Amino acid sequence: MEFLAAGFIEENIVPKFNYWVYVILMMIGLFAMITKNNLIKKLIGMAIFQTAIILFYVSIGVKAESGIPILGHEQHHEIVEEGRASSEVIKKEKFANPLPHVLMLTAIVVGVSTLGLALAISQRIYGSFNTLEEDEILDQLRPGGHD
Amino acid sequence: MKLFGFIAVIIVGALLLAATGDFPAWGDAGSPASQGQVSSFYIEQTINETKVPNMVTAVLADFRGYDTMFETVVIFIAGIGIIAVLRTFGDQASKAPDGPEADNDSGDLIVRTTCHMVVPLIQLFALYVIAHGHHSPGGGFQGGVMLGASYILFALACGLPAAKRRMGERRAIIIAAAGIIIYAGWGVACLLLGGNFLDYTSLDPILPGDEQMARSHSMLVVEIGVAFTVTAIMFAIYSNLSTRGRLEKGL
Amino acid sequence: MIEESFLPLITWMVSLLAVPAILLLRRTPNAREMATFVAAFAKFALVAVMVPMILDGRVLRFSFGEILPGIPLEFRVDGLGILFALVASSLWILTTLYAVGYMRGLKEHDQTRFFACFAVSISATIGVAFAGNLFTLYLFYEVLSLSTYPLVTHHGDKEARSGGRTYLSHLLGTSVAFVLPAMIYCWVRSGGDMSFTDGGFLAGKIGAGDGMIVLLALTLGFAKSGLMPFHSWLPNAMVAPTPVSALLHAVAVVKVGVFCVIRVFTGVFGTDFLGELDVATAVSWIAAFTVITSSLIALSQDNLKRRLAFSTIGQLGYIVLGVSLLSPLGVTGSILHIAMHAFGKITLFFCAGAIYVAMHKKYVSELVGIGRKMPITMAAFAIGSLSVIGLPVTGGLVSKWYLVMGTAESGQIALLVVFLVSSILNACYFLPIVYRAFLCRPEESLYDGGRQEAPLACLVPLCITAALSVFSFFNPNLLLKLAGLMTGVE
Amino acid sequence: MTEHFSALILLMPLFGALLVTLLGRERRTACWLTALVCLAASSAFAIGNICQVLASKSGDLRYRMGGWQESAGYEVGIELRVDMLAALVVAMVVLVGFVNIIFAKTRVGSEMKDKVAFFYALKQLLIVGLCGIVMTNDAFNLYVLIEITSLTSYALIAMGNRRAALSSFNYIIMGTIGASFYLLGVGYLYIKTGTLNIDDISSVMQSGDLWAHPSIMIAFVLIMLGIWTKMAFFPLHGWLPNAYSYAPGVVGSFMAPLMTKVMVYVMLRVMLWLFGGEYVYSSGHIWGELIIWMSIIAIIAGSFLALACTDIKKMLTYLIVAEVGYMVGGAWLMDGAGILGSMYHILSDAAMTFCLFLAASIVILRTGDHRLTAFTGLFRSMPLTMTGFTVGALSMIGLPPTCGFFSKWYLISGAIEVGHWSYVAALLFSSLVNAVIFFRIIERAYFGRIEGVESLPVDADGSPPVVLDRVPYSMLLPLLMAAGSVLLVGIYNEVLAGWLRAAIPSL
Repeated sequence: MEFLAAGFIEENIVPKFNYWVYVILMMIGLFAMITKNNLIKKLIGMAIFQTAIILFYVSIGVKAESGIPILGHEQHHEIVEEGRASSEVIKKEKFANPLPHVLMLTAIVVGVSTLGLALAISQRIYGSFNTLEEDEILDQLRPGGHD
Repeated sequence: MKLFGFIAVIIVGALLLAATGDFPAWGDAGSPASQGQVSSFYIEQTINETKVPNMVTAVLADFRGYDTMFETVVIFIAGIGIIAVLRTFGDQASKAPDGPEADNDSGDLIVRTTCHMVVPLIQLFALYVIAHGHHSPGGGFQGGVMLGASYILFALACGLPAAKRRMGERRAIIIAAAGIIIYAGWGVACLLLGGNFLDYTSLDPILPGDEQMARSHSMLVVEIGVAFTVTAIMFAIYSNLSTRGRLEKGL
Repeated sequence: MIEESFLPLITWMVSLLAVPAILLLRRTPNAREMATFVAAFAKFALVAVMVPMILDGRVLRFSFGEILPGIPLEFRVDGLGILFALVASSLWILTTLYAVGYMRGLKEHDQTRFFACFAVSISATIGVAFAGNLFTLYLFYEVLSLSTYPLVTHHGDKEARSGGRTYLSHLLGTSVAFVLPAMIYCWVRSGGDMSFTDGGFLAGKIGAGDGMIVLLALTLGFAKSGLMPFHSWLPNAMVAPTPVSALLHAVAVVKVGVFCVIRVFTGVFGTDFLGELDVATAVSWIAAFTVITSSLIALSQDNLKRRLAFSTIGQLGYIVLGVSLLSPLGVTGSILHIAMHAFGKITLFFCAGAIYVAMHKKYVSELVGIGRKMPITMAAFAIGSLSVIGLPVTGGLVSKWYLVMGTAESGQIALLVVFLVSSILNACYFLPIVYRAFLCRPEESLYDGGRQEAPLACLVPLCITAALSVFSFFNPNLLLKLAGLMTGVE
Repeated sequence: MTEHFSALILLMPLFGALLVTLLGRERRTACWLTALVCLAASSAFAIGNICQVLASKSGDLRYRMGGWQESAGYEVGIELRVDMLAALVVAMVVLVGFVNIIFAKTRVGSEMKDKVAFFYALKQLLIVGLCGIVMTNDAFNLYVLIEITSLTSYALIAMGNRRAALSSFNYIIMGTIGASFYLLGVGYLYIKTGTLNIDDISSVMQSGDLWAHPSIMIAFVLIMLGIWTKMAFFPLHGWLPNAYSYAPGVVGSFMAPLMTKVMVYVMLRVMLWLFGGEYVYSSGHIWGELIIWMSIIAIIAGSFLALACTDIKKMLTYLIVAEVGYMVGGAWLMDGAGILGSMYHILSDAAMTFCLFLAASIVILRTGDHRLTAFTGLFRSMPLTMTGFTVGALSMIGLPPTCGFFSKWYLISGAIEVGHWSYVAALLFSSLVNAVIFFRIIERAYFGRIEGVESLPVDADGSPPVVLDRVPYSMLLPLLMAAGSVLLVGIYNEVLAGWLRAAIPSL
């Protein structure tokens, strides 16, 4: 049993720990979004959720033993002198995949914007209900029906 | 509710983890995403096509420039959305003290003095980040956030009214809109010169250098546009959130 | 021989064109009624023009172009269609005349709306009569349901509302729940073609089990035919003003229902194919049940209009029964009965309305001795009753004769008994009214004094329809020929 | 110039939104005019786009943003792809937007007060987002655009009263979960295929024979869950009724017809083009059946919830939930006719929902009452409005020649062809419930205060005179246009269906 578990960990968790980390983070965030009563706590959950996804994407772009996807000065000069880069000069194993970074830049921006808007709306809710607890807000709304 | 949420979360988590079985391991250089044609193209050809060493910037501002334009629009929406939701126009707002004396009634002298010294440095560095995005990590978003942060810092130290005189609400909105107008307008310029939308090579006739350089220059232009929008909206979000939309004296 | 022609279109349009005229002339009632009359006469004339063409064996066709893949919106005028159109358009003239008298006599409100909806519904009726495929038929069937709703609920009081609710819920509910899926199923099965043909467009394309379900869905779904268990809208719709009841029961709505059923039997399946499938007996028994039950209920009704309504349900049962026998004679009988029953029943309704206008009486029990007060009306009532029962010298005998012949031909002895019993029941619920109206002892009579008939506008139409009933007994040739075009019976 | 139409459709409202913000909040009429002109231009381009798609041989137009040519068979940039379905849906979006701008003119001042300019800006950006969603051929770009539409709609809804703010907050939570699921699904596909272009992902999965991998299936499930949340498919519908019914009138009448419909379009796009009908339908016999049953439940539940409502707008929103069930069910019938029905229903449902929401807004405006009782006696006082409402209602019930009838026709014929009778029964059931719902209202409107008829001035023949609606033309005209479109979409269904059928990829 122990042996099996160790084998499982070795095969599925250690080499793929990035996915485990993101899934656990995501579960925390989602749980907060669904179950928390306080609106701000929901938003914190949302932030965690989105961060988890960003983590996931960025981890896709990682290559072992590669650097940032920016050409170094020497390489750049070399290419400028040659006029055109060739695959000898640029070894693609040496550079991390740039696409996930770009995508996540977008996702971060979207996340920030959503969060900002959500905070603004929760401020408005606080302004008119004087509370941020969902059940208390619903209590206030119950007798009136419409307003 | 808690139990239901817990079960739902566990199911989703299990679903997501179940898929990792056939995912590449951490850092696997041979994974389809890393090995794929698109990624290889970006790494190998960026320098040839755009003369920009920073592949992230090139992908962001050129290959996927259309995406980035909408990204800027998202920020813009967040900004005017927050104003639309939160801002209360009317008498209370205008009655707030707005004279020069408001400048002095907030904040400590040391804090204000330090702030006056630091803000220009931050702004200078922000401009560097924007301009140097082609060669090092950086670009319009990063630089714009720094610029916005410098205004926020100023508002924190010297009070919102003081900051408002330098970046009023109206001005912030105009700058934000101008940023996207620069970005999308640049794309339309390409369109008018006969290329597709955002096809920077068609701007070659009016820009120095060859077609690839035209791409490189154009990236700088759109990054500047992004920076405009981000700067203004960062500050607008701060000022609205911190005063519940009344834009009086802030925190 | 099919030929393209604009005549069906124009005939259909005439009464529709009258609608804006009626609405525009709402401030001058005389001009408004004039517009209605002009349209009515024009329509009748156009139908009359088409009759000889159809008798020549021609079929007129007009198509608006495809509205669904493979299905045009299409008019196709054949013997059955023109016969129905003839009955409807001729009776529209009379009903209009009667309606003018009735509405003005009672100083009803919203007469403009009334006449406008009247015109729309007659247009929809002609649309049904001329429909060239199942979709067109369905379309105008629905238009008719909606356009008669304001007529049924004309009084606008609580009773009218609930009557209208029953009316619409039954007619729309059944058509959406049964006809629509059955129609789409037909469309899928027939490969996108839904044009009525003499042999039926579904012939040979459907099995016995499916065929049974589709047939039942279509027959019951066209609930205007009043088959049980979807009959209860009819007595409830009696809250309508009497001209509407007359229109509903004699001309437009219920006849559209049975017309649709006949189309389903002849045009969708084809009687031969149904004979092969051997599924029509179910419909026969539903119809037979309807005939007997409704006649029994009619016996117990004191409200004259409700009694007439249940009588109508029974007579419609005859028509469905006749066509479900699948024998040429039976189908001929059914087609003839559309016309004969129309003349008879409209007379009865006109009489009921006239009695209401003149005496404000609604109940059978109040009619004792009224024959002396309103002799002409009650004489017409007697003729109408004879026609509906199927006694000489009225047209009802002719159609009933064919129906009975058809039953005999198909060898259904049990159904013959149904005809016999129901005829006796018919006599039981009509003849006592006539008898007591004229022949009661003077001291029983509820009326005294001299004659007091309804206004002329009410009286003239009912005399004409009574005369038509008698005339059609002596000279049913035209109707027979038109029916014969469909069934081959000379 | 003509080849840029698809880009220009987007750019017009984008620049319109920027101009409106620059104009500032004082110049209301100028803002309105700007929005009107930009959307009119956009509509013109959208119609031109339809013509171009019709004229093109392949039936789908490609537009490469930034002019990036593909490299070794892969798109490196972002590509727009406009086939007939996309062209029609885009045209629907901008036309509804255009008409709604006209409608908003008189209303927006009182509902938005000082924020008129922001309303016009956000609304045009919402249109940009919707058009972008429909036309893009890039899975990630789709996510960004979905977020654009979501953010604008959060803000627009929250501009209403305090209940609207709360509904908007719930919408944010649900919407973010939905969009994040979609993003995760795209990430899973990216890991396996290394590309983001929808056609390329599809061809990599085809050539690499990735179908059997569990991660592809899970990616599919995630994307579907995300999209269903966004379109309010039944158990995930919780956010929709409150959000749309408490939103300001001019906002609700615009978002209700478009948002869910565009998401249904996305679902079709994902099913038929990203994963391909072969994968979705063949491996999915179990889940296909399951989803049709879910849509049946959605239809029935939506209908019942609508029946129980006394608030007119809420009732309409529950009907949207039912209509979403129609479309999801139709798309999963695994049959060309069902898919066609689903596609056609996108257009027809938009037309009729738009019509009904406009009518409801006018009624609420005039009577100040948002319950069904508001309709009492309205046929006399507002005949034109009620005519528009009745047309929409008949379409919801499904009577010819309105478009609702024909979409039911296609959906039912699809279900009959594959023998899914329970779905047919659900459609008919919902028709009947809709009939009850709407005739209840129409009856009320038709009879209403019949006791009070005498008190009104009376004509020569005893009928009260026709009173005009006393509604500004800028509101009446859009309603009549919407009602007209209900009829037009219905009458020309054969043409539309023919165009759409050409867009369906072979299964």
